[in-house]
Amino acid sequence: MIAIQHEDVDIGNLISAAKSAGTGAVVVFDGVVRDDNIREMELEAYEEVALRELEKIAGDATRLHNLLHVDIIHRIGRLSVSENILIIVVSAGHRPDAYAGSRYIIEEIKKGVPIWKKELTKDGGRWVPGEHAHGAGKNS
Amino acid sequence: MIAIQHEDVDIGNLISAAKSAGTGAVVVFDGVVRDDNIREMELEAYEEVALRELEKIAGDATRLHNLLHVDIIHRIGRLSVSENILIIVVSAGHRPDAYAGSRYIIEEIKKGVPIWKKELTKDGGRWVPGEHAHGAGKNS
Amino acid sequence: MTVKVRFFARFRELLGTDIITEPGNGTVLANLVRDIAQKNKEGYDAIFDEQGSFREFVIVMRNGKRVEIADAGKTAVVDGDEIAVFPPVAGG
Amino acid sequence: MTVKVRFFARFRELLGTDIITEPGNGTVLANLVRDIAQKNKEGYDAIFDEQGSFREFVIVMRNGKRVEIADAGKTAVVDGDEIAVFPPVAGG
Repeated sequence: MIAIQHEDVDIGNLISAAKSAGTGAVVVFDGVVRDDNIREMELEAYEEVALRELEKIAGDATRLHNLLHVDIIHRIGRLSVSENILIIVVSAGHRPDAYAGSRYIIEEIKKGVPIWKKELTKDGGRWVPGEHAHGAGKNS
Repeated sequence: MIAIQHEDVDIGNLISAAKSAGTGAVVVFDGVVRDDNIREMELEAYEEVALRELEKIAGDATRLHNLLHVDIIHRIGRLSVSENILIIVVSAGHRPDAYAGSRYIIEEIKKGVPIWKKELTKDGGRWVPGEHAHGAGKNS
Repeated sequence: MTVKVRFFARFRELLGTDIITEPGNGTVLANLVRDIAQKNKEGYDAIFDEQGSFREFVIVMRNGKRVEIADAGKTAVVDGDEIAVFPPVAGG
Repeated sequence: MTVKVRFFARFRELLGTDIITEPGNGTVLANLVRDIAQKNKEGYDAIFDEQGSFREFVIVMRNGKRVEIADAGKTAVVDGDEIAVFPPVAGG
Protein backbone atom coordinates (compact mmCIF):
# COMPACT_ATOMS: atom_id res chain seq x y z
CA MET A 1 0.00 0.00 0.00
CA ILE A 2 1.48 3.30 -1.15
CA ALA A 3 -0.67 6.25 -0.14
CA ILE A 4 -0.86 9.92 0.69
CA GLN A 5 -3.88 10.39 2.88
CA HIS A 6 -5.45 12.21 5.79
CA GLU A 7 -6.40 9.07 7.72
CA ASP A 8 -4.14 7.18 10.09
CA VAL A 9 -3.49 3.46 9.60
CA ASP A 10 -3.31 0.45 11.88
CA ILE A 11 0.39 -0.44 11.95
CA GLY A 12 -0.29 -3.83 13.55
CA ASN A 13 -2.44 -4.80 10.57
CA LEU A 14 0.19 -3.59 8.13
CA ILE A 15 2.84 -5.73 9.86
CA SER A 16 0.64 -8.81 9.67
CA ALA A 17 -0.03 -8.19 5.99
CA ALA A 18 3.69 -7.62 5.31
CA LYS A 19 4.61 -11.17 6.29
CA SER A 20 4.63 -12.69 2.84
CA ALA A 21 6.27 -16.06 2.16
CA GLY A 22 9.97 -16.01 2.99
CA THR A 23 9.77 -13.15 5.48
CA GLY A 24 12.28 -13.32 8.32
CA ALA A 25 12.32 -9.67 9.32
CA VAL A 26 9.89 -6.76 9.28
CA VAL A 27 11.14 -3.23 9.95
CA VAL A 28 8.76 -0.37 10.63
CA PHE A 29 9.65 3.30 10.57
CA ASP A 30 7.07 5.60 12.13
CA GLY A 31 7.81 9.31 11.90
CA VAL A 32 5.73 11.27 14.38
CA VAL A 33 4.99 14.91 15.13
CA ARG A 34 7.64 15.91 17.67
CA ASP A 35 6.75 18.17 20.55
CA ASP A 36 9.02 21.07 19.54
CA ASN A 37 6.84 23.60 21.32
CA ILE A 38 4.29 23.34 18.59
CA ARG A 39 0.55 22.95 18.77
CA GLU A 40 0.02 21.16 15.50
CA MET A 41 1.63 20.44 12.18
CA GLU A 42 0.06 21.09 8.79
CA LEU A 43 1.19 18.91 5.90
CA GLU A 44 0.72 19.60 2.23
CA ALA A 45 1.63 17.53 -0.84
CA TYR A 46 1.74 17.84 -4.60
CA GLU A 47 -0.24 14.66 -4.46
CA GLU A 48 -0.06 13.17 -7.93
CA VAL A 49 3.67 13.74 -8.19
CA ALA A 50 4.39 12.71 -4.60
CA LEU A 51 2.48 9.47 -5.03
CA ARG A 52 4.35 8.69 -8.21
CA GLU A 53 7.67 9.39 -6.45
CA LEU A 54 6.72 7.15 -3.52
CA GLU A 55 5.88 4.35 -5.93
CA LYS A 56 9.22 4.77 -7.66
CA ILE A 57 11.07 4.75 -4.34
CA ALA A 58 9.23 1.61 -3.23
CA GLY A 59 10.15 -0.13 -6.47
CA ASP A 60 13.79 0.94 -6.24
CA ALA A 61 14.02 -0.15 -2.60
CA THR A 62 12.49 -3.53 -3.44
CA ARG A 63 15.03 -4.11 -6.18
CA LEU A 64 18.06 -2.76 -4.34
CA HIS A 65 17.37 -4.45 -1.02
CA ASN A 66 15.48 -7.63 -1.92
CA LEU A 67 12.34 -6.56 -0.15
CA LEU A 68 9.32 -8.81 -0.13
CA HIS A 69 6.75 -6.18 0.75
CA VAL A 70 6.67 -2.39 1.08
CA ASP A 71 4.05 -0.04 2.53
CA ILE A 72 4.50 3.72 2.55
CA ILE A 73 1.75 5.88 4.01
CA HIS A 74 2.43 9.61 4.19
CA ARG A 75 -0.22 11.60 5.92
CA ILE A 76 -1.28 15.15 5.04
CA GLY A 77 -3.53 17.69 6.70
CA ARG A 78 -3.40 18.82 10.28
CA LEU A 79 -1.70 16.53 12.80
CA SER A 80 -1.21 16.84 16.56
CA VAL A 81 1.90 16.12 18.57
CA SER A 82 2.74 12.38 18.61
CA GLU A 83 0.49 11.59 15.67
CA ASN A 84 1.95 9.47 12.85
CA ILE A 85 3.24 11.44 9.87
CA LEU A 86 4.91 8.73 7.85
CA ILE A 87 4.73 4.97 8.20
CA ILE A 88 7.08 2.69 6.29
CA VAL A 89 6.72 -1.07 6.64
CA VAL A 90 9.11 -3.37 4.83
CA SER A 91 9.69 -7.09 4.98
CA ALA A 92 12.67 -9.12 3.80
CA GLY A 93 14.15 -12.55 4.23
CA HIS A 94 16.92 -11.23 6.47
CA ARG A 95 17.38 -8.23 8.73
CA PRO A 96 20.20 -6.39 6.91
CA ASP A 97 17.97 -5.99 3.85
CA ALA A 98 14.97 -4.98 5.94
CA TYR A 99 16.89 -2.25 7.79
CA ALA A 100 18.69 -1.00 4.67
CA GLY A 101 15.50 -0.97 2.62
CA SER A 102 13.61 0.96 5.28
CA ARG A 103 16.38 3.50 5.62
CA TYR A 104 16.71 3.89 1.87
CA ILE A 105 13.02 4.74 1.61
CA ILE A 106 12.99 7.42 4.30
CA GLU A 107 16.17 9.06 2.98
CA GLU A 108 14.80 9.16 -0.57
CA ILE A 109 11.52 10.63 0.67
CA LYS A 110 13.42 13.37 2.48
CA LYS A 111 15.36 14.12 -0.69
CA GLY A 112 12.80 14.24 -3.37
CA VAL A 113 9.09 13.87 -2.64
CA PRO A 114 7.05 17.10 -2.92
CA ILE A 115 5.57 17.29 0.56
CA TRP A 116 5.87 20.22 2.96
CA LYS A 117 5.33 20.67 6.67
CA LYS A 118 4.34 23.77 8.57
CA GLU A 119 4.71 23.89 12.33
CA LEU A 120 1.86 25.75 13.98
CA THR A 121 2.98 27.40 17.20
CA LYS A 122 1.25 29.77 19.53
CA ASP A 123 3.03 32.61 17.70
CA GLY A 124 1.91 31.57 14.24
CA GLY A 125 3.50 29.16 11.82
CA ARG A 126 6.84 28.19 10.36
CA TRP A 127 7.53 26.13 7.24
CA VAL A 128 10.02 23.38 8.04
CA PRO A 129 13.12 23.74 5.87
CA GLY A 130 13.97 20.65 3.85
CA GLU A 131 17.06 18.61 4.69
CA HIS A 132 18.15 18.84 1.07
CA ALA A 133 18.05 22.38 -0.27
CA HIS A 134 17.84 21.20 -3.87
CA GLY A 135 15.42 18.37 -3.19
CA ALA A 136 12.33 17.28 -5.08
CA GLY A 137 11.86 15.60 -8.36
CA LYS A 138 15.51 14.71 -8.78
CA ASN A 139 14.45 11.71 -10.79
CA SER A 140 11.33 13.14 -12.35
CA MET B 1 9.03 -3.60 28.65
CA ILE B 2 11.84 -6.13 28.54
CA ALA B 3 10.55 -9.68 28.54
CA ILE B 4 11.13 -13.29 27.62
CA GLN B 5 7.76 -14.89 27.28
CA HIS B 6 5.57 -17.37 25.48
CA GLU B 7 2.80 -14.91 24.64
CA ASP B 8 2.74 -12.64 21.63
CA VAL B 9 2.35 -8.87 22.05
CA ASP B 10 0.32 -6.19 20.27
CA ILE B 11 2.93 -4.18 18.38
CA GLY B 12 0.49 -1.35 17.70
CA ASN B 13 0.03 -0.84 21.43
CA LEU B 14 3.78 -0.91 22.01
CA ILE B 15 4.29 1.78 19.37
CA SER B 16 1.67 4.01 20.96
CA ALA B 17 3.26 3.57 24.37
CA ALA B 18 6.74 4.26 22.96
CA LYS B 19 5.83 7.82 21.96
CA SER B 20 7.16 9.58 24.99
CA ALA B 21 7.75 13.34 25.03
CA GLY B 22 10.25 14.39 22.38
CA THR B 23 9.70 11.40 20.11
CA GLY B 24 10.13 12.09 16.41
CA ALA B 25 10.82 8.56 15.20
CA VAL B 26 9.85 5.06 16.24
CA VAL B 27 11.59 2.06 14.69
CA VAL B 28 10.26 -1.47 15.10
CA PHE B 29 12.15 -4.65 14.34
CA ASP B 30 10.04 -7.77 14.15
CA GLY B 31 11.93 -11.00 13.61
CA VAL B 32 9.61 -13.76 12.43
CA VAL B 33 9.78 -17.49 11.83
CA ARG B 34 10.85 -17.84 8.22
CA ASP B 35 9.36 -20.53 6.03
CA ASP B 36 12.60 -22.45 5.44
CA ASN B 37 10.76 -25.70 4.82
CA ILE B 38 10.08 -25.99 8.51
CA ARG B 39 6.91 -26.86 10.35
CA GLU B 40 7.64 -25.00 13.55
CA MET B 41 10.43 -23.51 15.60
CA GLU B 42 11.17 -24.31 19.23
CA LEU B 43 12.88 -21.61 21.30
CA GLU B 44 14.65 -22.06 24.58
CA ALA B 45 16.30 -19.53 26.90
CA TYR B 46 18.46 -19.44 29.99
CA GLU B 47 15.81 -17.08 31.19
CA GLU B 48 17.30 -15.28 34.20
CA VAL B 49 20.57 -14.60 32.40
CA ALA B 50 18.93 -13.76 29.07
CA LEU B 51 16.61 -11.26 30.73
CA ARG B 52 19.52 -9.61 32.53
CA GLU B 53 21.43 -9.39 29.23
CA LEU B 54 18.44 -7.87 27.45
CA GLU B 55 18.17 -5.26 30.18
CA LYS B 56 21.84 -4.44 29.86
CA ILE B 57 21.56 -4.15 26.07
CA ALA B 58 18.51 -1.88 26.39
CA GLY B 59 20.40 0.36 28.79
CA ASP B 60 23.51 0.48 26.60
CA ALA B 61 21.41 1.24 23.51
CA THR B 62 19.58 4.02 25.33
CA ARG B 63 22.84 5.62 26.38
CA LEU B 64 24.72 5.15 23.11
CA HIS B 65 21.88 6.22 20.81
CA ASN B 66 19.86 8.69 22.88
CA LEU B 67 16.78 6.52 22.92
CA LEU B 68 13.67 7.69 24.71
CA HIS B 69 12.01 4.31 25.04
CA VAL B 70 12.97 0.67 24.47
CA ASP B 71 10.89 -2.51 24.39
CA ILE B 72 12.43 -5.93 23.79
CA ILE B 73 10.18 -8.96 23.80
CA HIS B 74 11.79 -12.28 22.95
CA ARG B 75 9.43 -15.17 22.68
CA ILE B 76 10.19 -18.75 23.66
CA GLY B 77 8.34 -22.03 23.20
CA ARG B 78 6.92 -23.40 19.98
CA LEU B 79 6.21 -20.94 17.18
CA SER B 80 4.74 -21.42 13.72
CA VAL B 81 5.92 -19.94 10.45
CA SER B 82 5.36 -16.15 10.33
CA GLU B 83 4.87 -15.83 14.08
CA ASN B 84 6.83 -13.12 15.87
CA ILE B 85 10.05 -14.29 17.54
CA LEU B 86 11.57 -11.01 18.64
CA ILE B 87 10.04 -7.56 18.77
CA ILE B 88 12.19 -4.48 19.37
CA VAL B 89 10.51 -1.08 19.61
CA VAL B 90 12.62 2.03 20.10
CA SER B 91 11.82 5.71 20.00
CA ALA B 92 14.15 8.68 19.64
CA GLY B 93 14.00 12.35 18.79
CA HIS B 94 15.45 11.76 15.33
CA ARG B 95 15.58 8.88 12.90
CA PRO B 96 19.35 8.20 12.80
CA ASP B 97 19.32 7.39 16.51
CA ALA B 98 16.17 5.29 16.23
CA TYR B 99 17.58 3.16 13.40
CA ALA B 100 21.03 2.85 14.98
CA GLY B 101 19.60 1.99 18.39
CA SER B 102 17.32 -0.67 16.95
CA ARG B 103 20.14 -2.21 14.96
CA TYR B 104 22.49 -2.13 17.93
CA ILE B 105 19.98 -4.08 20.01
CA ILE B 106 19.40 -6.87 17.51
CA GLU B 107 23.12 -7.29 16.81
CA GLU B 108 23.93 -7.49 20.51
CA ILE B 109 21.16 -10.03 21.05
CA LYS B 110 22.58 -12.19 18.26
CA LYS B 111 26.01 -11.98 19.86
CA GLY B 112 25.41 -12.62 23.47
CA VAL B 113 21.99 -13.53 24.83
CA PRO B 114 21.55 -17.20 25.85
CA ILE B 115 18.62 -18.18 23.66
CA TRP B 116 18.54 -21.07 21.20
CA LYS B 117 16.32 -22.03 18.30
CA LYS B 118 15.52 -25.44 16.90
CA GLU B 119 13.87 -25.78 13.52
CA LEU B 120 11.37 -28.60 13.44
CA THR B 121 11.10 -30.10 9.97
CA LYS B 122 9.26 -33.12 8.66
CA ASP B 123 12.53 -35.07 9.05
CA GLY B 124 13.14 -34.10 12.66
CA GLY B 125 14.87 -31.09 14.09
CA ARG B 126 17.97 -28.98 13.70
CA TRP B 127 19.49 -26.52 16.16
CA VAL B 128 20.16 -23.24 14.43
CA PRO B 129 23.87 -22.39 14.61
CA GLY B 130 24.61 -19.01 16.14
CA GLU B 131 25.95 -16.19 13.98
CA HIS B 132 28.79 -15.71 16.47
CA ALA B 133 30.55 -18.96 17.29
CA HIS B 134 31.87 -17.58 20.56
CA GLY B 135 28.69 -15.79 21.52
CA ALA B 136 26.94 -15.51 24.86
CA GLY B 137 27.76 -13.73 28.00
CA LYS B 138 30.59 -11.74 26.48
CA ASN B 139 29.91 -9.09 29.08
CA SER B 140 28.77 -11.32 31.89
CA MET C 1 -4.71 28.32 -24.76
CA THR C 2 -5.10 27.41 -21.10
CA VAL C 3 -2.31 26.64 -18.63
CA LYS C 4 -2.71 25.87 -14.93
CA VAL C 5 -0.15 27.11 -12.41
CA ARG C 6 0.13 25.48 -9.00
CA PHE C 7 2.12 26.90 -6.11
CA PHE C 8 2.81 24.95 -2.94
CA ALA C 9 3.69 25.61 0.69
CA ARG C 10 4.91 29.17 1.33
CA PHE C 11 4.52 30.11 -2.32
CA ARG C 12 0.87 29.00 -2.20
CA GLU C 13 0.25 31.07 0.90
CA LEU C 14 1.62 34.15 -0.85
CA LEU C 15 0.27 33.66 -4.36
CA GLY C 16 -2.61 31.21 -4.23
CA THR C 17 -2.75 28.07 -6.33
CA ASP C 18 -4.53 26.34 -9.20
CA ILE C 19 -4.33 29.55 -11.19
CA ILE C 20 -5.79 29.22 -14.66
CA THR C 21 -4.00 31.43 -17.20
CA GLU C 22 -4.47 32.03 -20.90
CA PRO C 23 -1.00 32.88 -22.16
CA GLY C 24 -0.28 33.86 -25.73
CA ASN C 25 1.43 31.45 -28.10
CA GLY C 26 5.13 31.05 -27.44
CA THR C 27 4.98 32.28 -23.83
CA VAL C 28 7.91 30.82 -21.95
CA LEU C 29 7.53 29.22 -18.56
CA ALA C 30 9.61 31.78 -16.66
CA ASN C 31 7.60 34.70 -18.01
CA LEU C 32 4.30 33.00 -17.26
CA VAL C 33 5.25 32.48 -13.61
CA ARG C 34 6.79 35.96 -13.35
CA ASP C 35 3.57 37.59 -14.55
CA ILE C 36 1.50 35.77 -11.97
CA ALA C 37 3.96 36.41 -9.16
CA GLN C 38 3.94 40.17 -9.82
CA LYS C 39 0.60 40.45 -8.06
CA ASN C 40 2.27 40.04 -4.67
CA LYS C 41 5.70 41.52 -3.98
CA GLU C 42 6.49 39.13 -1.16
CA GLY C 43 5.51 36.20 -3.33
CA TYR C 44 7.57 37.49 -6.22
CA ASP C 45 10.61 38.04 -4.02
CA ALA C 46 10.30 34.56 -2.56
CA ILE C 47 10.62 33.02 -6.02
CA PHE C 48 12.71 35.47 -8.05
CA ASP C 49 15.99 37.25 -7.34
CA GLU C 50 16.91 40.88 -8.11
CA GLN C 51 17.68 39.98 -11.73
CA GLY C 52 14.28 38.42 -12.16
CA SER C 53 15.68 34.88 -12.34
CA PHE C 54 14.29 31.96 -10.37
CA ARG C 55 16.08 31.69 -7.04
CA GLU C 56 18.34 28.67 -7.18
CA PHE C 57 16.40 26.65 -4.60
CA VAL C 58 13.08 27.02 -6.42
CA ILE C 59 11.74 23.89 -8.05
CA VAL C 60 9.72 24.11 -11.25
CA MET C 61 7.78 21.26 -12.83
CA ARG C 62 5.88 21.01 -16.05
CA ASN C 63 3.29 18.25 -16.15
CA GLY C 64 4.95 16.60 -13.16
CA LYS C 65 8.46 16.60 -14.63
CA ARG C 66 11.24 18.80 -13.37
CA VAL C 67 12.34 21.72 -15.56
CA GLU C 68 15.80 23.05 -14.75
CA ILE C 69 15.44 26.71 -13.89
CA ALA C 70 18.13 27.49 -16.45
CA ASP C 71 15.75 26.13 -19.08
CA ALA C 72 12.61 27.88 -17.83
CA GLY C 73 13.36 30.97 -19.92
CA LYS C 74 13.39 29.03 -23.16
CA THR C 75 10.66 26.47 -22.53
CA ALA C 76 7.40 27.55 -24.16
CA VAL C 77 4.21 26.36 -22.48
CA VAL C 78 1.51 24.68 -24.52
CA ASP C 79 -2.23 24.32 -24.14
CA GLY C 80 -3.19 22.08 -21.19
CA ASP C 81 0.15 22.33 -19.39
CA GLU C 82 0.27 22.15 -15.61
CA ILE C 83 3.12 24.19 -14.16
CA ALA C 84 4.11 23.69 -10.51
CA VAL C 85 6.44 25.97 -8.54
CA PHE C 86 7.56 25.15 -5.02
CA PRO C 87 10.27 25.49 -2.37
CA PRO C 88 12.55 22.61 -1.29
CA VAL C 89 10.62 19.60 -0.06
CA ALA C 90 10.38 18.65 3.61
CA GLY C 91 8.30 15.50 3.80
CA GLY C 92 8.94 12.43 5.89
CA MET D 1 27.20 -29.43 49.42
CA THR D 2 24.71 -29.05 46.62
CA VAL D 3 25.39 -27.69 43.15
CA LYS D 4 22.89 -27.45 40.31
CA VAL D 5 23.99 -28.04 36.72
CA ARG D 6 21.92 -26.74 33.84
CA PHE D 7 22.43 -27.72 30.22
CA PHE D 8 20.70 -25.93 27.35
CA ALA D 9 19.71 -26.64 23.77
CA ARG D 10 21.45 -29.66 22.25
CA PHE D 11 23.39 -30.34 25.46
CA ARG D 12 20.08 -30.45 27.36
CA GLU D 13 18.61 -32.91 24.87
CA LEU D 14 21.60 -35.22 25.35
CA LEU D 15 22.21 -34.84 29.08
CA GLY D 16 19.06 -33.47 30.71
CA THR D 17 19.07 -30.33 32.85
CA ASP D 18 18.60 -29.01 36.37
CA ILE D 19 20.82 -31.79 37.64
CA ILE D 20 21.38 -31.62 41.38
CA THR D 21 24.82 -32.90 42.39
CA GLU D 22 26.58 -33.24 45.71
CA PRO D 23 30.26 -32.83 44.88
CA GLY D 24 33.00 -33.19 47.44
CA ASN D 25 34.82 -30.16 48.77
CA GLY D 26 37.27 -28.68 46.29
CA THR D 27 35.67 -30.20 43.21
CA VAL D 28 36.53 -28.06 40.22
CA LEU D 29 33.97 -27.00 37.69
CA ALA D 30 35.44 -28.94 34.76
CA ASN D 31 35.47 -32.20 36.68
CA LEU D 32 31.94 -31.72 37.92
CA VAL D 33 30.61 -31.28 34.41
CA ARG D 34 32.78 -34.09 33.05
CA ASP D 35 31.41 -36.53 35.60
CA ILE D 36 27.83 -35.73 34.68
CA ALA D 37 28.51 -35.80 30.94
CA GLN D 38 30.04 -39.29 31.17
CA LYS D 39 26.57 -40.79 31.39
CA ASN D 40 25.99 -40.21 27.69
CA LYS D 41 28.81 -40.57 25.18
CA GLU D 42 27.18 -38.34 22.60
CA GLY D 43 26.61 -35.67 25.23
CA TYR D 44 30.17 -35.96 26.47
CA ASP D 45 31.60 -35.73 22.94
CA ALA D 46 29.47 -32.67 22.21
CA ILE D 47 31.05 -30.80 25.11
CA PHE D 48 34.56 -32.26 25.50
CA ASP D 49 37.32 -32.97 23.02
CA GLU D 50 39.60 -36.03 22.84
CA GLN D 51 41.84 -34.58 25.57
CA GLY D 52 38.86 -34.15 27.89
CA SER D 53 38.95 -30.34 27.61
CA PHE D 54 35.88 -28.22 26.97
CA ARG D 55 35.45 -27.73 23.22
CA GLU D 56 36.35 -24.14 22.42
CA PHE D 57 32.82 -23.08 21.45
CA VAL D 58 31.27 -24.33 24.71
CA ILE D 59 30.10 -21.64 27.09
CA VAL D 60 30.24 -22.19 30.83
CA MET D 61 28.65 -19.97 33.47
CA ARG D 62 28.73 -20.02 37.20
CA ASN D 63 25.86 -18.22 38.86
CA GLY D 64 25.10 -16.42 35.63
CA LYS D 65 28.63 -15.18 35.03
CA ARG D 66 30.85 -16.47 32.31
CA VAL D 67 33.81 -18.67 33.31
CA GLU D 68 36.53 -18.91 30.69
CA ILE D 69 36.97 -22.56 29.79
CA ALA D 70 40.69 -22.21 30.48
CA ASP D 71 39.76 -21.43 34.10
CA ALA D 72 37.16 -24.19 34.53
CA GLY D 73 39.84 -26.69 35.60
CA LYS D 74 40.95 -24.52 38.52
CA THR D 75 37.62 -23.05 39.66
CA ALA D 76 36.25 -24.95 42.66
CA VAL D 77 32.48 -25.01 43.01
CA VAL D 78 30.86 -24.07 46.31
CA ASP D 79 27.57 -24.93 47.96
CA GLY D 80 24.58 -23.40 46.18
CA ASP D 81 26.36 -22.76 42.90
CA GLU D 82 24.43 -22.93 39.66
CA ILE D 83 26.57 -24.08 36.75
CA ALA D 84 25.29 -23.62 33.19
CA VAL D 85 26.81 -25.23 30.10
CA PHE D 86 25.60 -24.44 26.60
CA PRO D 87 26.47 -24.16 22.92
CA PRO D 88 26.79 -20.81 21.07
CA VAL D 89 23.66 -18.71 21.33
CA ALA D 90 21.25 -18.24 18.43
CA GLY D 91 18.49 -15.94 19.61
CA GLY D 92 16.92 -13.04 17.80
